[in-house]
Amino acid sequence: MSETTQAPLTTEEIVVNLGPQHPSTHGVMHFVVTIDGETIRECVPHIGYLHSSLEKIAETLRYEQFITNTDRFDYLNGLGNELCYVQAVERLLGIEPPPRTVFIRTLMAELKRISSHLVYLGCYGNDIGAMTVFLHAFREREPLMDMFEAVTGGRLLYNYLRIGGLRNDLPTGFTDQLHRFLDYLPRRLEEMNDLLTSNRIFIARTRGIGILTARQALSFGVTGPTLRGCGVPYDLRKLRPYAAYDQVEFDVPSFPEGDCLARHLVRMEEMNQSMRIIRQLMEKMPEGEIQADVPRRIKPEAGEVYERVESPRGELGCYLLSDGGAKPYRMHWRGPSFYNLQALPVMVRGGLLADFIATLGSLDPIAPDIDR
Amino acid sequence: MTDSTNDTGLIAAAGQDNSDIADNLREQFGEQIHNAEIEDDTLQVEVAAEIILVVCRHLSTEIERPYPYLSDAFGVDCGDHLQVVYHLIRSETADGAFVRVNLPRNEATLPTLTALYNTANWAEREIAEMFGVTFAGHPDPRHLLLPEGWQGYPLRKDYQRPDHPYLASEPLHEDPSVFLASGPQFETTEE
Amino acid sequence: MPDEPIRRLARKHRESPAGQLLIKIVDKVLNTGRACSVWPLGFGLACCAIEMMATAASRYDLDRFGMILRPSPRQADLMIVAGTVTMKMAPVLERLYHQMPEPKYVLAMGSCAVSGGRFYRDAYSVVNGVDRILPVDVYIPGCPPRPEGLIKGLLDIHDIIRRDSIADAPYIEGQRPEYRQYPRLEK
Amino acid sequence: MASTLVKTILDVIHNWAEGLAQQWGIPHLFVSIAAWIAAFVFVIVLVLLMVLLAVYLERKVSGAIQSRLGPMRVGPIGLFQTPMDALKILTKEDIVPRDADKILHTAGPVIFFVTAVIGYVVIPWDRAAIAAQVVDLNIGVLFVIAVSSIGVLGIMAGGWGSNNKYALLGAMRAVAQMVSYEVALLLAIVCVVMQTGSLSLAGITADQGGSLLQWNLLRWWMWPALLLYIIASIGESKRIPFDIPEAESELVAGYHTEYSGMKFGFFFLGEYAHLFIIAVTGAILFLGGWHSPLPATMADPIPGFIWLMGKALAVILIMMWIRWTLPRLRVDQLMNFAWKGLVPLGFVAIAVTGLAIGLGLAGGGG
Repeated sequence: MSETTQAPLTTEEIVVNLGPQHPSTHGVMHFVVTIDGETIRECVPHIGYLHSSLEKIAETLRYEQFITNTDRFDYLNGLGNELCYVQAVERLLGIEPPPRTVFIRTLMAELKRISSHLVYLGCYGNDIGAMTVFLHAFREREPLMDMFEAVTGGRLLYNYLRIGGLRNDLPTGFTDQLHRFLDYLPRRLEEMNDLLTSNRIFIARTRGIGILTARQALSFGVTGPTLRGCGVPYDLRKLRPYAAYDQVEFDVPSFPEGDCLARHLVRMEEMNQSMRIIRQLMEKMPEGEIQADVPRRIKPEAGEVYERVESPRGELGCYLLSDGGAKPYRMHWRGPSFYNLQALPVMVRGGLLADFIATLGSLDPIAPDIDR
Repeated sequence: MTDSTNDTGLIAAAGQDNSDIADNLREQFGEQIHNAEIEDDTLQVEVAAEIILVVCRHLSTEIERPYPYLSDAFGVDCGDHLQVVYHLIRSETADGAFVRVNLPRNEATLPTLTALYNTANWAEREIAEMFGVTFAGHPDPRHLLLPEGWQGYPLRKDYQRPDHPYLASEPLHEDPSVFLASGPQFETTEE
Repeated sequence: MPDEPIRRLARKHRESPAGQLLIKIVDKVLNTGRACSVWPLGFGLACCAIEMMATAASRYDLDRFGMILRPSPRQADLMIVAGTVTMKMAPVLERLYHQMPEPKYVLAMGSCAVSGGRFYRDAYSVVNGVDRILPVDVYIPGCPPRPEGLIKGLLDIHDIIRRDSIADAPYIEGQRPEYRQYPRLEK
Repeated sequence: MASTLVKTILDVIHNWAEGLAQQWGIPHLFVSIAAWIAAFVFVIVLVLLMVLLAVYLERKVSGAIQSRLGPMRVGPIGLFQTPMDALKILTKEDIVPRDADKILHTAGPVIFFVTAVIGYVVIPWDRAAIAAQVVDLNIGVLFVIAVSSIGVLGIMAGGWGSNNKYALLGAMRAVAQMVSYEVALLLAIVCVVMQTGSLSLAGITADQGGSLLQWNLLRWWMWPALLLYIIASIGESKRIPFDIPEAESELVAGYHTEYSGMKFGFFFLGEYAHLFIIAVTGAILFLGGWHSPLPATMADPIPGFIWLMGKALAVILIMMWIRWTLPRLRVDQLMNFAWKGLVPLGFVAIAVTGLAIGLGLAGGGG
């Protein structure tokens, strides 16, 4: 029997530039993807297209002036960022905000988490190809926007929290509005689950795709729903309770699979948990002042503080260094997406181009959160 | 929902305090450790640049309750010197440890921690371009956030904004035809 | 341009009354077509992108005005610069603009795109207004503007298109207006 | 009746041209060519009208599903939106990328559009007595499929000629997909051919005449073939869940990423022309063609071609409904589905039809 030697079929690898302008990059990111046919050999993220030098700007603004800029870090979690910053300054000053303030802050942060996850849901639907989910998720988000507008005056970026307090109390009629929304949203989420999560095509597109093991996730500094989708119930709200999270009961959903579906399910479940938290907060909401006594000129003593909160994307850290002046000497933000995105090349290697989009979408990155 | 913390290969040991870790560090490294202490269950260590790799390896693998993961790293311009701060964490309790290194302004060089933590890759690239710290042995020492060919280290205190037409303050237009959309009421509502 | 012969003809006869009438009719038809179907390039940069998406979504619904967000610049008529333009993004933005077919329009959405917004004074990496890179037709202030604001800006784009006349012929080969020389980022 | 009118017009043109030819001594060949051109113009006008309607419907249907309004501003309830889009696209600058293959870049959309349109010549729009059919080929159904599959060449030419990686990837995907789904589509058609015993679309329509019960839709042994046809036709027309050649979130706009102006318009129109011919073919194969669903004893005031268009629109609406509901498959899942799911289903469908014919239930093609 004669052996015929056959040269292995060689194919040429092509390098595809995804972004900076690309429909599914969730802002402006740039990925240089080397593909062989449709299989991804390598992926190199390039970031910084939205680096707006906020950390430098912080050094030129007074503490109370910078609150408005915190919204711009992760624009889907404006109130969460403000919460993180304000808590950091308060710790630096040694101020304890009144209990009602703490409750309202927690409430708003949780509402913002729902809103952020709804945007994730819509964009993820779009990434997977279900256009209708995108529009429905944005429709569901509009009542939330109305509430934010009623409370803070802004739709997306707020400047609502103050050092030691809030700009204003909850408006009249807000409770009704909130309860209407809390009655309305679970039904719509169920509809979304029918439309997307339980769809066989969706499951086929996400199950076993973009797998990240718990060990890898932790070593890449991945946090938030992405880490909880790897089975690690790491949630700062539970582990190091801040604001009013020690006074409410909630579960930290986590799924051990580490794939896109697990991350999706974590986010869907987190919306339910957020609603649970909001209900409890509304029940226990104390009456009283909303502003603590704060010196007219905010000048913390020299010192530093590193405040961490759980943003919808993961662990948001704010480092403040004060030299005793009215302006921060150095401010640094730990954007959760910055570290989450680092794990992307590991997750997509060997997958198909379509899996790349699915995986990127499931990380839910936000460009200014990465670039700051 | 499952609690699979043990997947991480770590045993949670809640209830212990961290006070022994600072003593342990002082014992182990002696003079090269400056200022190791515990503040609200957070470890604060300041180490010499030469032993940063050893200390981090020690903290993340060799002690009884290690801090195995690097959560964040950033630089600070302290005026006469630069400081690089590493934030190490435990995943079960989210306890943190801050490891600081002081570096001279003009010749700031540190060994890279990328072999130890995947997280260090981008964090170090960011510190490098923002503060001008060189990370020896970094696998990918390109610019991260700034365009290629950027001059200067923006987060240093003595940094001057580049003189670039994009950043100029005076308006470019002589007589622009500007349309301003204003008011909450528009002729756009269909229903 | 496919309508280049018409433009030449219109320029030639714009003095005569019959020519003027004809130009008026052709203008009316073409401008209605263009104004009624402005396809924006789906190009979100920062916070404003979310508001742009909200505008395209169910409550505000850009499709009412015949606007579909196109993913490819080749098929877009309007670039909505929604967000902060950084030094790193500027060359990309410029290239995208040149990839769009004439006639094309630019809408600067939000204070960052209008003037650099809150990054105007102290930022070292933010372009102080997209009009330093591209010729902007409509500016919408706000941080971010409300969807109603964006829709108003888009309707202003319609007005600009309706004022265009074929006799002005800005697109005739060789007579394309040189846009102001915009400075380029030195490599 | 409009269809007779069309026929008359065609005849008049033909006669006039023939007379002219005799007078001037032009060879007969040219007259035939002229007649063909006239027929082609008729088809193109028809197709364009249907395409405009389909595009408008697409936007309205998607709006309804997504709780939006869709086009509202141009004309009553936005009816003139699509003509306006066409007008705008006509006057847009036509960009050919610097490194593109200029000939292929131009040929792509032309081939795609023309092949999508040619198939219409064999469609029987109305009853045979009126013969509102440009030409009655005895292998009509094969002709439709064969011609429309040449469209793949246009996609490939465009994708390759654009010198853009997204376009190339999209074109590759399109070729792989359309070739695979054509197999399934043909298997479904084989069942119908077994049932009716004719490859001519007029013949297939005639077989389903008489009453509603004669429609292939209501013959239970045709149901596997019907299912197969619906799925394969969605795949063939590259719509969600099978729209991977132009998957927006992956490939920007797929094979037409680099197309602007009228060339993009040709791709756009071609896509809907393709969609429409698949729907019309489906209506002929399974929904009785131009036959009215009313009992034969009732007087039917509606002309046959309206019935056919209505049925085709119903098929299109179902396809739109699916498009705006489902997510998109991945490229390997798509191919697996075609070869491991649809092709076996096709053989089952053929077996079932054969069995029914053997048992004497079905016509067996006489």
